Amino acid sequence: MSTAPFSRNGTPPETFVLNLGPQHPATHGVLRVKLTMDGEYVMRAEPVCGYVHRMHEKMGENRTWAQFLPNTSRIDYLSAMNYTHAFVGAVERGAGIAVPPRAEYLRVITSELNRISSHLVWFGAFLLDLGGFTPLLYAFDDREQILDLLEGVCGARLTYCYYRFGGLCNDVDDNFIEGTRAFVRRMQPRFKLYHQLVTENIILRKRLEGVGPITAEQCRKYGASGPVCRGSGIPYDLRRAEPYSIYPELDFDIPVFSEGDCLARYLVRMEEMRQSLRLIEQALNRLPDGPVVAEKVPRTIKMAPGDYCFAVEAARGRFAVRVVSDGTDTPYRVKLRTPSFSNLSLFEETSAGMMLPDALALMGSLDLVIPDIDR
Amino acid sequence: METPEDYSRIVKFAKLDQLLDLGRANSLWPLTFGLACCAIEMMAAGASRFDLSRFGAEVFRPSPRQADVMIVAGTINKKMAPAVKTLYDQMLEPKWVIAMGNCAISGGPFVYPGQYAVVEGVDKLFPVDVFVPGCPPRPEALIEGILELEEKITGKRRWPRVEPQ
Amino acid sequence: MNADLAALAERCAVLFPEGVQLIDYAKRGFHLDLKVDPSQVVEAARLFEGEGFAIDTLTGVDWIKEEQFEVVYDYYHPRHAWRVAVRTRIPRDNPTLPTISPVFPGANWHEREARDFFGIHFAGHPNMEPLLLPEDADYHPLRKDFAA
Amino acid sequence: MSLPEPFRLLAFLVGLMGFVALNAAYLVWVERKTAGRIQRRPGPTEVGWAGLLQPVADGLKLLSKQFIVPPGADALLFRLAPLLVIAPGLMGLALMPFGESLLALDVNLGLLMVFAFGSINVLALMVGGWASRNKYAIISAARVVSQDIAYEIPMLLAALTLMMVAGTLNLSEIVALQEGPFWRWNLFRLDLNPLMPLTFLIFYTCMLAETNRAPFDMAEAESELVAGAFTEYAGMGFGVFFMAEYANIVLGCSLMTVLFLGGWQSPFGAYSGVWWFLLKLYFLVFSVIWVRWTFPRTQFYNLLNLSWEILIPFSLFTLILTAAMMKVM
Repeated sequence: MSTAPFSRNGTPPETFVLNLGPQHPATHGVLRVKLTMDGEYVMRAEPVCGYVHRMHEKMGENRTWAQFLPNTSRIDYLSAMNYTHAFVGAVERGAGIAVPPRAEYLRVITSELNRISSHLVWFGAFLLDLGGFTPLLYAFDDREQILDLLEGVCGARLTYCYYRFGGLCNDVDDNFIEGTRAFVRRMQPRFKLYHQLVTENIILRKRLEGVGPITAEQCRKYGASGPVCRGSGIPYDLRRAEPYSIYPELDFDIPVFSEGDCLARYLVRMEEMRQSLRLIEQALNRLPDGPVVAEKVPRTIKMAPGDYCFAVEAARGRFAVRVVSDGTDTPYRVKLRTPSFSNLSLFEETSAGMMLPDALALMGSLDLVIPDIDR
Repeated sequence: METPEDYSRIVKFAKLDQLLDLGRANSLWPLTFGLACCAIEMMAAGASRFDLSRFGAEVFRPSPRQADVMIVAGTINKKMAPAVKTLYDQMLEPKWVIAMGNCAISGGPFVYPGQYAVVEGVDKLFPVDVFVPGCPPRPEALIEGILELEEKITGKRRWPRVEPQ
Repeated sequence: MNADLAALAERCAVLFPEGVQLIDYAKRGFHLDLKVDPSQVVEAARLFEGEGFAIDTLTGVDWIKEEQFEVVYDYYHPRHAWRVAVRTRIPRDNPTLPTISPVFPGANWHEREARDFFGIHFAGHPNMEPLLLPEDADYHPLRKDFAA
Repeated sequence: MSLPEPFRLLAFLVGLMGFVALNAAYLVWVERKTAGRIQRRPGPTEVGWAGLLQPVADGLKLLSKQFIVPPGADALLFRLAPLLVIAPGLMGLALMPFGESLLALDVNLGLLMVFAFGSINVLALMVGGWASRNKYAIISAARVVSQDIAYEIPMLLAALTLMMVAGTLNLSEIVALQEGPFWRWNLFRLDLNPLMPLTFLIFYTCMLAETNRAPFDMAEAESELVAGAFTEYAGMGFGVFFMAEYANIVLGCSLMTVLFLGGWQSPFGAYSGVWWFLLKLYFLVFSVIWVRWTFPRTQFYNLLNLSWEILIPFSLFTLILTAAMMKVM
């Protein structure tokens, strides 16, 4: 593990500022990190964000409830289903709309499919940062199958706008169900392949073990959630901690590792993908028949004044929508609590004293999506 | 840094220019410059299913000096605009720009009266050669955009154009 | 579970006589609602930090009719999965609040974001520059009276 | 075909220049095709039959690209670096015995000269990185220096064991000594050095590190240092660095073929000739490409520890072991 920067016999180390600029292969987006470096060691990393701030919260205030739906899938385009689920859940909780059971099951199936596709993109991008080019292509192969399934259902590959208040926009047909079952069968051996190829690779283990330790205390102090806090020993998963939709009825376990280094976060996400497959299988077996949308959903949503929260376990962590309504048909304030914002905020403290490659491995293990930070 | 004005207007070698254009068209090295959702579709275009490497375009060069085409994939923010302009200036002649996705073409879904952060269209910053509409456009659309750019460079279309019925 | 929650509510009621409410999670999405005076914000943060809560987010709401900003601090407890919302109201003309970043370093960025969008100044904050808006931005977009 | 002395050498050098240029172009094609096959995608297919014209297209584009010296860069050194990079590869290959008579310079100290030229590569990359006045290039220049020094020593020690086994530094004599069927090759001469395959592996690892390839590509670490030492190079400047990388790979692999796999000797004693040399050479080059697309990048201090704590002691041990075995024999 890299030691803290050594100052040569008392003289302060001469540092220079390296700009991990808005355009850099390792940031996977437009995040700028001002690194004050002493040679190869990072003395202080100061992330500067806002380069892809897209005014989602401002748009929430001058759009009606239904018009804001497309925005929700463009905040974090890798787990768009979970994000739409949070906004739709908050409005349903506020307006008191019940959701038929078939819609709830289909929401869980599509959300878990989306979580797997998001983890696959993370898997490819993370190994790209560590220098391995090939796993990205294998991960994208599997991901293309998920995208085909979801595209068959709602027509979009990335920014699905599939959920509506009170249910879904259309029902699934049979080849979605067969396709998902076939996908689940095909995906099981793929994890063995990934583990043989990547996890047991000695070069990778040396790159990840003990690198970028994040303590449980830091996670609590910075509000980090998702695989980042589960990699540091906090078993906090919203599907268990604050159950929503039909997650209490399905049995799956939450992978928690207590080492808190990059390897722990890597293993948490790999294990989570396997759990998601189990979830999809159970939800498919118990898929009830019946309507997909609640009967009487008012054209314009009217909500009692006050604020309502709904939180969802997205691929990157806890995504919560706080909706403040003043009774009119447009929300008074839409607050989007995104996981990458808090996960990145602890990067400054944890990356002090690390070498540049380690710091980039740590940033890769935080699985950041930059528009998710800037909103 | 002012790029020198183009000498080729004065001296013309017909056959050589065509040969050079053919060489340039078939080895367009894109700049890794993903801003938002379209970047994921650009990576999918580079992946195995919609393979960009068939056209010799899969070498994604991170440094603007070695890239030929800048694929602007995502939303250009007012805070990001000077950085994008500097990147464009750092790229070397002959260079091209593909504006991928509605955000790069016209600001896309983030244009409404009173918006304060998005530059409405990358062609406000520098000239754009090919527009690839879609939010995000499918990887095939990006490949069609690259074929369009190749036709613009060489004047000949590689595959027959598919006319929508 | 409710017993410990009720005990926590009592402890808060002792310190903050103004308004402690137990909320039905299914209806509103959080368990405990606490109205606090702007000066007691750091005290509330220290109380919840001692209990083992984690900072979740900081929401600003611009009530332009009542000429007030409402700032809501969200805390959640990783073990017991409780969720607490601490609310304060500050006048709109010179909105200042004491910073809680010494207690929760995570709030540092949330406060900078609130300053960006609403112009709320957090006294004692380490570096109060804009986080999401350009460095020289002097406008506050999420105020109701913001014209582009 | 015995031309008078200066013309024979000139013909050889021109031939070598063509060999290196052709190699660089079509090794890029092989690399992109193998990478495609490993990653389940076809690789360049549209340009010419199965992409065979792709290197020509790349070359034309790089040639016709604008070449600028970035402002504030050290103009003289900036232009000198590409020359410094390509020259050692060429001169090293000039000493390589491709075939019985296909040898440009038959020099008694051939092995020593190849290593002398090999070490210029470090200087060239450092000059290139320093001259382009770009923070990423300077970091990568510093990395290149420490990495290549760390891996020069075990390589030399391994070559020393070979020199003791062969008894001469003249490359064509080394090849001549490995006459006869393949168990006569140095690689299988366990009687002289029971750990010969280990020396082969050490030499292979050091060759990978010397040419900044595969798990040791710290200099041109794409995802960390943007484009490493040649971030600021464009057009043909970058093209020459690219060509030099492949020239160094061919030089390293041909050196290993000569030292370990018996140069142009055929495995079953008869019909030995230059084609055997090229066959072994391209098998090793293919393995270098194959390694690149399977392994992630090693950690920098693990890379240095691997050399200082593992490779150097092992190569010293094999050196002493060979000396002892030769004493006893």
